Amino acid sequence: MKKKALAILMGAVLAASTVIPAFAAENLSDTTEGTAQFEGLAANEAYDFQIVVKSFQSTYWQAALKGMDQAAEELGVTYSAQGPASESDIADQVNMLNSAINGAPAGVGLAACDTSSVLESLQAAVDAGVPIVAFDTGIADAPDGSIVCTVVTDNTAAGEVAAVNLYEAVKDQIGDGPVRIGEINQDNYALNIQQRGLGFINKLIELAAADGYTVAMEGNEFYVNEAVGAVEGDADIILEVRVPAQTTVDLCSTEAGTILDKEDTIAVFGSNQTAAEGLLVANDNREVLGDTVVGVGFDAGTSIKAAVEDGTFLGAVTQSPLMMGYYCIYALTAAANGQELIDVPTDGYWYNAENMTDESIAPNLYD
Amino acid sequence: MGEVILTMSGIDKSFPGVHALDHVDFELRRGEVHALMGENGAGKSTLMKVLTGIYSKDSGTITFEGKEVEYHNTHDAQEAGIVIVHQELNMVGDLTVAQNIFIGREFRKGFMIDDRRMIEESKKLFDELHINIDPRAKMSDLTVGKQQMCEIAKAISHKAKVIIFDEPSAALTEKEIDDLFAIIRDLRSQNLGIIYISHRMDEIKVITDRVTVMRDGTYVGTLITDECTKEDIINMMVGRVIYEEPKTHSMVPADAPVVLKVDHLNAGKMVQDVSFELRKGEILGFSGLMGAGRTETARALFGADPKQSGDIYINGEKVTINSPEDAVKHGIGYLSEDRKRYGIAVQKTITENSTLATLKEYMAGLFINKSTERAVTLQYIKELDTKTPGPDQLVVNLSGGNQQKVVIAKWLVRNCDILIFDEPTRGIDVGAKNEIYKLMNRLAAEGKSIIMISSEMTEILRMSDRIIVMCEGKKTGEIPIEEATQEAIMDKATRDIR
Amino acid sequence: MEKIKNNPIVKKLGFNRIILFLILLLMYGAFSVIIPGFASMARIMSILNYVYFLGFLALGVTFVIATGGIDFSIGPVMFCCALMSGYSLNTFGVPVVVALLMSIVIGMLFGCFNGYLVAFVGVPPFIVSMATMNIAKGLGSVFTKTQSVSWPQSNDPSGNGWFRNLVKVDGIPVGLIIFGIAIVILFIVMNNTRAGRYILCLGSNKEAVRLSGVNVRKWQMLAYVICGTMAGIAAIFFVSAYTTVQPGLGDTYNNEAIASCVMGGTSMGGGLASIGGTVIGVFVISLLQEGIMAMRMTKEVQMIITGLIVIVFVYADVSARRRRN
Amino acid sequence: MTKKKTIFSQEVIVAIVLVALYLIFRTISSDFGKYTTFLSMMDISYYYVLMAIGVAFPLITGGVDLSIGTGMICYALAGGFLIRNYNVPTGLAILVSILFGAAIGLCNGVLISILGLPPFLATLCNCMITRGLGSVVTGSFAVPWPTAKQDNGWFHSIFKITTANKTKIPLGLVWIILLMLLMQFILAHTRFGRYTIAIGSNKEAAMLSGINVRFYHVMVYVVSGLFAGLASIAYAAVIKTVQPGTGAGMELDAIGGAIVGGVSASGGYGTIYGTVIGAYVIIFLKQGLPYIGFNANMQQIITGLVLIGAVCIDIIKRKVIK
Repeated sequence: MKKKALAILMGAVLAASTVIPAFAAENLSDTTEGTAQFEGLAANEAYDFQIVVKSFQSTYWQAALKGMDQAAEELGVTYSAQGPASESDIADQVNMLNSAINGAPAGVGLAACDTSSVLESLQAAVDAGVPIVAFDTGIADAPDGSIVCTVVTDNTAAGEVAAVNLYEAVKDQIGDGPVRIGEINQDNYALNIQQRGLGFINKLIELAAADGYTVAMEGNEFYVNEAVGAVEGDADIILEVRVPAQTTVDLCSTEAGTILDKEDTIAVFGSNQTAAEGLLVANDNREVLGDTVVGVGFDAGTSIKAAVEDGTFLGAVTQSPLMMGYYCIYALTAAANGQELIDVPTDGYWYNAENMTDESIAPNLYD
Repeated sequence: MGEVILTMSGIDKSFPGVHALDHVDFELRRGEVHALMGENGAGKSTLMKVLTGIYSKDSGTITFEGKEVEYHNTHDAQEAGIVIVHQELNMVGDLTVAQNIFIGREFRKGFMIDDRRMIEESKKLFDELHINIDPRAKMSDLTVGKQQMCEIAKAISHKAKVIIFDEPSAALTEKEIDDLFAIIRDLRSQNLGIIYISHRMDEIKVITDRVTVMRDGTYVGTLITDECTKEDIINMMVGRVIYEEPKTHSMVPADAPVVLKVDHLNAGKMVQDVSFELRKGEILGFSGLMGAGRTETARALFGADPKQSGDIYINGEKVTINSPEDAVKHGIGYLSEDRKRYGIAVQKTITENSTLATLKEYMAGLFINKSTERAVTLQYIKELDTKTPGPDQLVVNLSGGNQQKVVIAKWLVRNCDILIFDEPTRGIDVGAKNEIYKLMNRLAAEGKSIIMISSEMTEILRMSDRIIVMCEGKKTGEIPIEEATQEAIMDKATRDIR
Repeated sequence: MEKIKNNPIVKKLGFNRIILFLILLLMYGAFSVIIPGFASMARIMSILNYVYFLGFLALGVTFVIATGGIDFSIGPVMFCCALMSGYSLNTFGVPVVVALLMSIVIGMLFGCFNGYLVAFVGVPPFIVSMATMNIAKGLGSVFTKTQSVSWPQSNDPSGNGWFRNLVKVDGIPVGLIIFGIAIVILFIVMNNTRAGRYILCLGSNKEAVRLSGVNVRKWQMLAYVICGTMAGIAAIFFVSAYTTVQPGLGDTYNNEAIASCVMGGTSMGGGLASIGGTVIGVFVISLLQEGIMAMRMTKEVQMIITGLIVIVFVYADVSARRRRN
Repeated sequence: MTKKKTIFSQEVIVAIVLVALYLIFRTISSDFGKYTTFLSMMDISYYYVLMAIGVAFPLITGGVDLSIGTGMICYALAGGFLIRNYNVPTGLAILVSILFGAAIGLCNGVLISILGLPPFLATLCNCMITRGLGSVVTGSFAVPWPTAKQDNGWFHSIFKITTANKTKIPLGLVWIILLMLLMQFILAHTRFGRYTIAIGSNKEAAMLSGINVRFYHVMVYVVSGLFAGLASIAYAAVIKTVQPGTGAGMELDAIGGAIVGGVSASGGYGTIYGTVIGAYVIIFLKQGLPYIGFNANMQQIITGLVLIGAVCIDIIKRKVIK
């Protein structure tokens, strides 16, 4: 019963996603071309796919698997998913990928923890003739012919959306003396976090410059050095980026706390589920978000959704894990059928208390 | 003397390699102090451990108050009214005196342990015993003697019907012994049965009513103390075993050179200004009570423990010994009193243990030359008559005496000229003991110099060419064997103890 | 049963180790039957990737456990070595050979640090491990500015990828040769040199060895140095197989290394160690890992099974020794 | 003699260090002194401190419990899973989490005390097993516990309540102090505590005194597991979403806290108040160093050095007293 309801909902989403602009603020990517290639797709046989995800730790992946379930049911294929204990267990994931390829499935869907360590395995996949669909994270230097299709959200764009919305909300406060905008990134080595973080930073600098404001960077060296257009010394906006020692919620919350405690802080962005949850944990005691400080989150999950709902967060950006999972299976099936594929950029959505129940958004907001 | 309270008959117990008890009989009446005598390794302690449930017997029966019993642990035995004052101290060092005395049967108020009452009760106990110990003191801060008194107090505090004293006097001063005897007499008058294990013949005559003698794990006989002489008891104890002839005079030639000279050695509280000389071919006995500082002196000399001051001369030359490494380099070997802790690696083979001090000599380049190593081990197995299936046997599988031989072999392989034997026959059965004595005499005759630390008076008198007596960390006497008597030694050994 | 146990050859090899080896074969057989195509070269290569680095870690820690100590900082130390040397390679442009040596030297230095604290200062090994674990993670992060480090691919245009040939040349597992040589060397060190003898004996009874005039501190420290050095070498094999290391990680490999060591018959109490047993243990864990994944179960199942196997083997060991005493 | 010892006891030194750390952080960073910072620090501290109190008992017996970190996550996952997927009342789920902890503790105890496995190994195995179990139970998925605003989220108020005028009170600290006093009382004034020390100091003597050492040795690990169970509730209340595969390494912070707080690494001595103070030192370092501008990663190095330093002080002190 539930499944049927979901199926109907999914259909609506798919229909909607082809017409509704991807982002509330700006249409950053066009999905129509990518999804069009799957129209009328049917599996030639009951394929069995192997999916290797980054981990099952965050509920993000649960949403992705839900999308896969849906697609698998529609197409009459099967899949099984594996993932290491945490997104940092690179070696385990490489082993899983190798094991998956060695099992000679009809195709492998891969969300790589680390893009360079899987290259050798991808070569092995080419040799074994196993098509790979990269989802969630694109793999830049993949050997020719290994990745048949990439189903990803543009992380830079997603970070930019956060910057646009955040800037809109606080720009009135800028100008009278320096103000501080914070960003919590759970690490500075994962490609998607880097892209997201820098997307946010660079967009914010760009927007500020357009209004004649200057931005100075503080905090984590990597992001400070990679930022484009920041100034040294006095500036209208101080953009402070903090990265915890380990990717855990409690350490993220400490870093978030140090930013929230500063008097001149006007806004903070948590760039993934862990960072945003850490931000919320820090805010539990300070209760400044939604009051004197604008908070922006990323992804979904029970506590982030609740925060957006009650106005603690101005809003958040969600990638569409459900879509990603869904199209991943479609792409795998099409590849197994022998179809040539083009990449499928999936949408990222800006959501807030108003639009989070919209049918284009709601299915992507996993618990 | 009242009726019989406890009978043990036909008790048999074997350990791997040792037949510890061979159908032993024993009987105890109410209101008597019954001495249990025998050489070390005769099986007294084992018998008592069987009685109190620490060991389970292989066969035989124990009848207590008319009922056949078998205890599976000390707790059962205590509940029934049989308590033991152990030879080894069984104290929890991190707890206080009162906590130790009442451990396992704390007074309680609800869930809470009533420490105050325990302290009061301990005080009462100590008052009865006329000893001055603060029940709140931490056990590990007390001297060995005081700890022993606590152990006794603990045993008495059980509402016991039978109390076993396992060599209680070894670490006590004369005064403390007198107090102890007063307590024992008091207990006797309360119609308790008391088993008293001791080596001290004088004490036996003073305090006990009957004497049971054991030898080599067998029951020899029971005598009424008043009706027998010391000699009767000794004869029963020694029996047919032929010991090395006791020394009546020094075997060391008058012109034998001094190989080791220790000058004003100081190391902690237990070694205060100790000086002595050791001559070539001499067996120098170190006598004294438990905790007199003999082992500490040996360890400081050997570099095992740090020393504050003092000079050591070997063959007339001053040497620096700051670690066992230095000592071994200078040809000193040390057989520890506690073999299992300091002497051997029990999970390793005889070969590995034998060459531990000399491994460098058995190297072919980077590698151990296992065949020469094995050859030398075999040689010493033969020479010392070590009973083992082969050199690859794990030491843990050997009996105490043979383990001791492995340690000796280690130093003989090293060709040490000065050997320190610290309680060389502790925990070794009688036959093996005699072999060790023979071996020591042979080594001395070959020109090795031996320092022998022993708590057994007979051993000291039998083996030494000269005797040094220590008391409370100081050297209190030096007696040539010709003049040595038990009394003379005892006098000096207790000289500083008030 | 008793007869088999007392057979001299069985005794020499160790009954438990033979059982473990049989389990290994049985597991391989079972996986091959259950999973179609499991018995393929590609699978073996994949298993070997794990065997190499885990093997070096486990062999190293065998020496420490033989002394009666423990070192569970090896995983993070391995990562720290790979991070610092890899970062130097990528950022400062040091030659690959230097980077490889650097990795080994850093591991060795960690070993010296641990060994010194344990042997000379007298800090319990458990605490030293805990501290070093934090230090290794922190140092790796600080040095690389919390960047993950990707070592060059084999076809890297700079030509820096040649070190991968240490592991695999054209699908031939040459790493096995190096691993084999290391096993032989460490076996000899453990059983035929003074270092091994003293390490084993001091694990059995440190005081007795000290009172035999042996400088036990030196040899005890050496065990930790060997362990650290092996972690440095493990780092090379890790990056050869898995390319990328991230800062702040590595803990999981401690447990697996110690587990393989212990199921191979090395006693936690010290004094007994088996290089051969450790190697079998490493293969068991690596095979289990591959098999579990091939059965499309997650890593967690492997952890549970590994935990249970270790409990069973240690219990067998403990109860056998108890019966003997 | 005894007085001298108390003055220089590790507990006192560590308490001074704790205050000094607080003052230093406060002086350097004005934000650190804020009440909200304090609240956050307390939030994070609860589960570490609870684990530390529990693990102090195995440490005092000369053992260790490495299974508490992954265990805590496993229990939190199990409880949250019941609430989320089976609509189990929160109270019952909490009870399940705590009892799950006690059960794993019992398992550790049996392996160590009855079967004679070395504590390090037995608990290491259970560390791996609980880590795996947590993932297997939940199918490897993260489990969110109810939020404070949800009906079944009342358990958050165990640790923190908001008064009418919106002030937040770290109620958890009260529980921690009460539990600390309770466990200190149990350690010092009940048979269980007494025998815990006795086992750590001289197990043989304890056995010969007729104590059922096996039973008490098992119970020591049950207590440790029980506290890991309690910690799991604190974790769920603060972090809210529990991720499988995490938790490894947390036990080391808890154990480190106990050791820094004066629990002897070889057993026989330790206090619960020392443990709690020590755990707070570790937490202060973890939480405070980012405030004074330290690179987050330096914090790990410093924690490591502090740990060695604490033990070295103890070693040197013992040498001096001798």
